[in-house]
Amino acid sequence: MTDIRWGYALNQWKPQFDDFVRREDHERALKTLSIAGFEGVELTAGTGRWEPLGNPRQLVANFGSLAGFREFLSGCGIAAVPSWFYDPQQRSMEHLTPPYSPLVAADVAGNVTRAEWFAGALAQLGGSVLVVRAAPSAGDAGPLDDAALRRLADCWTAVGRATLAHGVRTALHVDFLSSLRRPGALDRLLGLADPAAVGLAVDTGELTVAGLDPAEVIRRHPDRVWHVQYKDALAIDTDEEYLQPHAEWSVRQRGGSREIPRWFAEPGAHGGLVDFAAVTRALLDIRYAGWVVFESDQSPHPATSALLGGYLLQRELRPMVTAA
Amino acid sequence: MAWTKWSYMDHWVTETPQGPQPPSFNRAYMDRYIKQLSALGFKGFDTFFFYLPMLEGMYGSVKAFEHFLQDNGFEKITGIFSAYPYATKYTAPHVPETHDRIVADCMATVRAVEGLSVENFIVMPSTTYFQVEPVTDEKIKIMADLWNRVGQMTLEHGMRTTCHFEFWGAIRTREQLDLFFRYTDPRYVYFFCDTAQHTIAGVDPLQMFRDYRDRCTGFHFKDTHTVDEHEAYRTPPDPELMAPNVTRWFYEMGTEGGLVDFPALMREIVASGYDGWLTVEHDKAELGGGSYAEATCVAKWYIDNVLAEAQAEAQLEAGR
Amino acid sequence: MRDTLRWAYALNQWNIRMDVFVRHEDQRRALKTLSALGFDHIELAAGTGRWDNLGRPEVIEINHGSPDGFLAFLRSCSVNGVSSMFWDPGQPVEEEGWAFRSTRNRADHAAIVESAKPFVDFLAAIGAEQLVARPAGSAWMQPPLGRDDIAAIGDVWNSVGKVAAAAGVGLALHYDCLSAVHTADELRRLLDTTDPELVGLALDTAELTIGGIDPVAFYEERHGRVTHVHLKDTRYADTGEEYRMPGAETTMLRGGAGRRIERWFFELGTEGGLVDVKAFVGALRRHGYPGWVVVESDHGGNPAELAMLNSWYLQHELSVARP
Amino acid sequence: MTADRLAQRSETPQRRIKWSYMDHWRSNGPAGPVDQWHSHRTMSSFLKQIKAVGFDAIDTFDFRLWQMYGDYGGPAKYQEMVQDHGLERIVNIFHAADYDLRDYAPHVPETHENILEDFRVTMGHWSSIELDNIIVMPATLYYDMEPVTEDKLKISAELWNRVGEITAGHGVKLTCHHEFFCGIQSEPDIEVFYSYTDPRYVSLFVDTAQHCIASVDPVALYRRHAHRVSGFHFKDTRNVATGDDHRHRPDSEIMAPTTGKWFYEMGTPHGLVDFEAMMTAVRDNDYRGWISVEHDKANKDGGDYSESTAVARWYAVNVLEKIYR
Repeated sequence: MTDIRWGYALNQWKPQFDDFVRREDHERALKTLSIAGFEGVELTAGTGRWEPLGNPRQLVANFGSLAGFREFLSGCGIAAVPSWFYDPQQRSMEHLTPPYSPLVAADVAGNVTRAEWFAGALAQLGGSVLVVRAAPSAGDAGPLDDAALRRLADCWTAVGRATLAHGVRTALHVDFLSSLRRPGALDRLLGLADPAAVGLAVDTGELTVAGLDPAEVIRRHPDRVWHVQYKDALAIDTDEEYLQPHAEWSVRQRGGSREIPRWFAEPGAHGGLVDFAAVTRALLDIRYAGWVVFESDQSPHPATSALLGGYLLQRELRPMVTAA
Repeated sequence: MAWTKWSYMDHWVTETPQGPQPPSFNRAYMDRYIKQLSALGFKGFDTFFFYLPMLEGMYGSVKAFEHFLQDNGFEKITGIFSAYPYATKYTAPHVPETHDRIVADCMATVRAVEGLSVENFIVMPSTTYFQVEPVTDEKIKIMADLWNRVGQMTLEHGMRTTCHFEFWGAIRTREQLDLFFRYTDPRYVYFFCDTAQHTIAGVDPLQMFRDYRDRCTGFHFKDTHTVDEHEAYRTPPDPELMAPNVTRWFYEMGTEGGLVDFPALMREIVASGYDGWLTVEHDKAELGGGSYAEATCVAKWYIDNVLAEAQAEAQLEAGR
Repeated sequence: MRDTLRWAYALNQWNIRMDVFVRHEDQRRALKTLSALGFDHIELAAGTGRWDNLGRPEVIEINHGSPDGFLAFLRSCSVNGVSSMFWDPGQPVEEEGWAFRSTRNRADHAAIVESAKPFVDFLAAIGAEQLVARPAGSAWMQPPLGRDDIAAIGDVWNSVGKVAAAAGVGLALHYDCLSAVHTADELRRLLDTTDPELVGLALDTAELTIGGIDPVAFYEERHGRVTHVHLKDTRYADTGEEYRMPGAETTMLRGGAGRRIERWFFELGTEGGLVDVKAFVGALRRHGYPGWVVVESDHGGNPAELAMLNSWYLQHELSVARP
Repeated sequence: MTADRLAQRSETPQRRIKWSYMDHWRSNGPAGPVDQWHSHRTMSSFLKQIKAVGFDAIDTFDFRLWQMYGDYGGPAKYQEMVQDHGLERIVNIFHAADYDLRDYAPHVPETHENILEDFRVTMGHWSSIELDNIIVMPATLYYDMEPVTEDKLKISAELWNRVGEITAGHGVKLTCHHEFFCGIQSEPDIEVFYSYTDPRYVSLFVDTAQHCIASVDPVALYRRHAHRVSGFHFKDTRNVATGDDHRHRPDSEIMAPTTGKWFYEMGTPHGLVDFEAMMTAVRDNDYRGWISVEHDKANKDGGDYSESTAVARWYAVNVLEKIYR
């Protein structure tokens, strides 16, 4: 029997910076997730007063304390915040600190401080994994030679050891624009990093768009898979457009040369490319114990995506896990 | 054990390339809509008589649509809603000359669901108030006679004709309701309790259920923030959408400012031994930027968290 | 180059569902949007019931007291009047006891002429010019047209045309891509069986294009009979038999089956638009087309946005000056 | 719309007032709402709609600079696209800085050098196009400035005088736009603030809704300071701030418990701003130039930017321009 708990990523409700700011919007979203069958909600790091759930200081400013926020969650039927997605390349208005690059040795100290800030809060919210954007986009960082991979490994080892002190594990998240998408790069990075301090967050949608098979990645690193995100993919970056500069805008937001309207959708979406039964079987095979967080990235109708995800969970995936 | 017999009344709007439309837009949207209701744990599905031909078009037959419901965790189609909100020279429940046409229409609807085990044939007993007024005892008697006839016919097909009273209908005050039920035959005409409509009309739905417990065959659980104090119910051309000072009458359970005491109603239902279906209805939930999907989630959350608690308390009290 | 084109906008674009676009303040916002965009006339579309309160003369009367009261309502938003009204006699309505009628069926002709009268009288009362009518029901619902079918259809429209003319209102038959009158020849035969004095053609650029008829060529050929125009774009044409799919209103026009195209009608100048709008409007100007040009895009995402994009196209691509 | 003026390219009769649109915008994309900067297509669709309802130009936020360089080749190139759509130019930019007591607070002298440098750099970036105003919020959030003392108002005024000199060097007026939730929002504080500012370098930008929400009559305020008003935001509101609305932590603009939506387009039945009185005052003071219409967060509570903008333009043409144009 494996112990898998199911969560949902809240970022889906915030398409623009001035959306999803009011308390009643959060309450209705959390109740939607709870009723759809999810017990945890994954937060995404954000900065500034229009990101009330973005970082520990904003949570305290809005709920009085982290315990106050936890009370708010349980009042909506949500048991815990399993994980926090943290991209160091985002500035912090709370600390007046600039973006940090995991490839720059001088940024490691600042990165560790900020990661500990999130990990400490996460522990109090019942969470266990800090999901970190492992590397910058390939179009901006260029190919990763061994020296670069070693710098990445050292950075995340330092961060991982720091968060462990708070009982929180650090898991590397690879998105389809990441330079770690190149053949062998991820395996070499995991090899160089401290296996006790750095794990892997498998995002089925991002890997599929990058032309990788999530089930195969899971089987290749049975003891390093510390977090899983279920997201469907609607297209594959076959022309390697991830290598373009500013691909965050030109490719991810605008869909690249083919103007793909949506790269991602809720698990089980019409036209989805990810085989979630196969991925779930791979998790069962490696006896994965931890959270699986559903997400759809931006959706034209967040509540609908949450319900369709809940449908797949209740009808297919949860029965597979309980039967195992 | 939490109450399982919850059904959903078929109001929904979803985004399509042609703007926000009902899910009957095409088969793919209807499938997705049923999956969303299934994920919330609804077991019954009520729909309008005018959707039956569309369901036939999309699924091949109403029976085939019911199979699709059953493949998705539903038990069956639990109710059909038939109504004449607006009087015309062809159909008006308070005009005897139109009764034959209305009975024939009801017969056609009953035949369209032949072979299924639909329980409730829900009807609006009257048209808009302003087309009936002055509302005399005589007119209430005429309407009662009509629904006795229809009730007898639908019972022969296993369906109970059950009356759902709009706040803008001709039968709305407590006196009118009592008179109507006195004129109707309890074997053929039943009571369908809409919590919001009665509250808007200034009638306590809980008291109505207590007094007509034996004739009650179903509920619409929906909330309202407003009692009609400006006679919206009788202002032409339309009170439901065009009331001068109220832009939205209906809300899902669990919103701030709701007037209906649902926990008390739930305790009363458990104590009374009622074991029929309870139906959630959202009507025009998209007003003011709302969404049917989210409103239904919030309502089902309220059912599974707040009403389940009230139910448990009532069961303890009743020593069950 | 003198240009006498008169431009109106189809209000049905806002009426996307039964229970929307009912409150007067919502309608005023739409009318003000159109006025701000330079349109001072609108086309109405027939409907049914108390919530379709711009769709039935008797319901409009309840809402605004009288035809003049309705005109005052429009003018409060700087819209001066109604150019025309679209009506499909084959669409069952509550006010007619949901009766189903077909223009092919001579037994229905008397009832059809009778059901046209409220519209003719209302249009006359508000000074509108054209009753725009769907000539025949959908092709998928009936066998292909025979010779006497077209004769029957022609007869009933001549009768309606007579009633309309007596009230000073024009009648224009509106081709649509699902109608039994589908091919160019069928359309020609229908025009030939109808009296040019009593019955005109409402040429819809997108509907013709979807049906496989070139709107510019057909206008050049029959410009004398064209008394009304619907100007809108489309990105697709029927592959040949899609209009015969059962339930084509849903399976074809809402992408329920076949190629799963969920939106066929678009605003002017839409990317990948198939209608050569500039050539068509040029032809209208060359022939001194006397009637109304009703701009529309049917149901898309955001009605106001579509109207604004249409207006931009008129101003920039067709050099139509905003007043 | 009459077409018989087809060939007529005549300049419409010289109008004393021109209308600009402050570029808040959203449209529905396949993955949810997007702003006009999402792609060239969404930008073109936005500009077409603004032109179609009859605006003459647009204002924009100066943090869009990086997208202008990234997607269009810089402010001048982006302005060419604006002009290709029939609009005249970019008239004003709004300088939306991240106010913070530690490094960016007009009432905190230690942060002044950082603010001045910020404006030197900003004006340099925008030197490739001609601007009328750079609009600023003159103070931090209210709760960061309180208690609001005369001393703090004086320090703030001196800061903006110096900033005004910098922008004047680029031919651009520095003008203050008083949000109801910023430190300088009450009538007495506004009066004291302007008493310390130099009219040559610091102008007033009247935002009808913000002042109305802060219980300041925008028409009376304008009449008192007409000689140094360099522009307007015409937008409406249906609520006046009560209690701690203006100093709600951590945010008043979106999270005020009393009010979910502060701003509405002009010309709706429940608006509190008397636009006809405002337009009469504009006429009486012989103001000439630009009035900006702003819709901020118009898509809240089921609203929509396209329709709000059309309705506002309708009101401007059919009501306000009858008073003065």
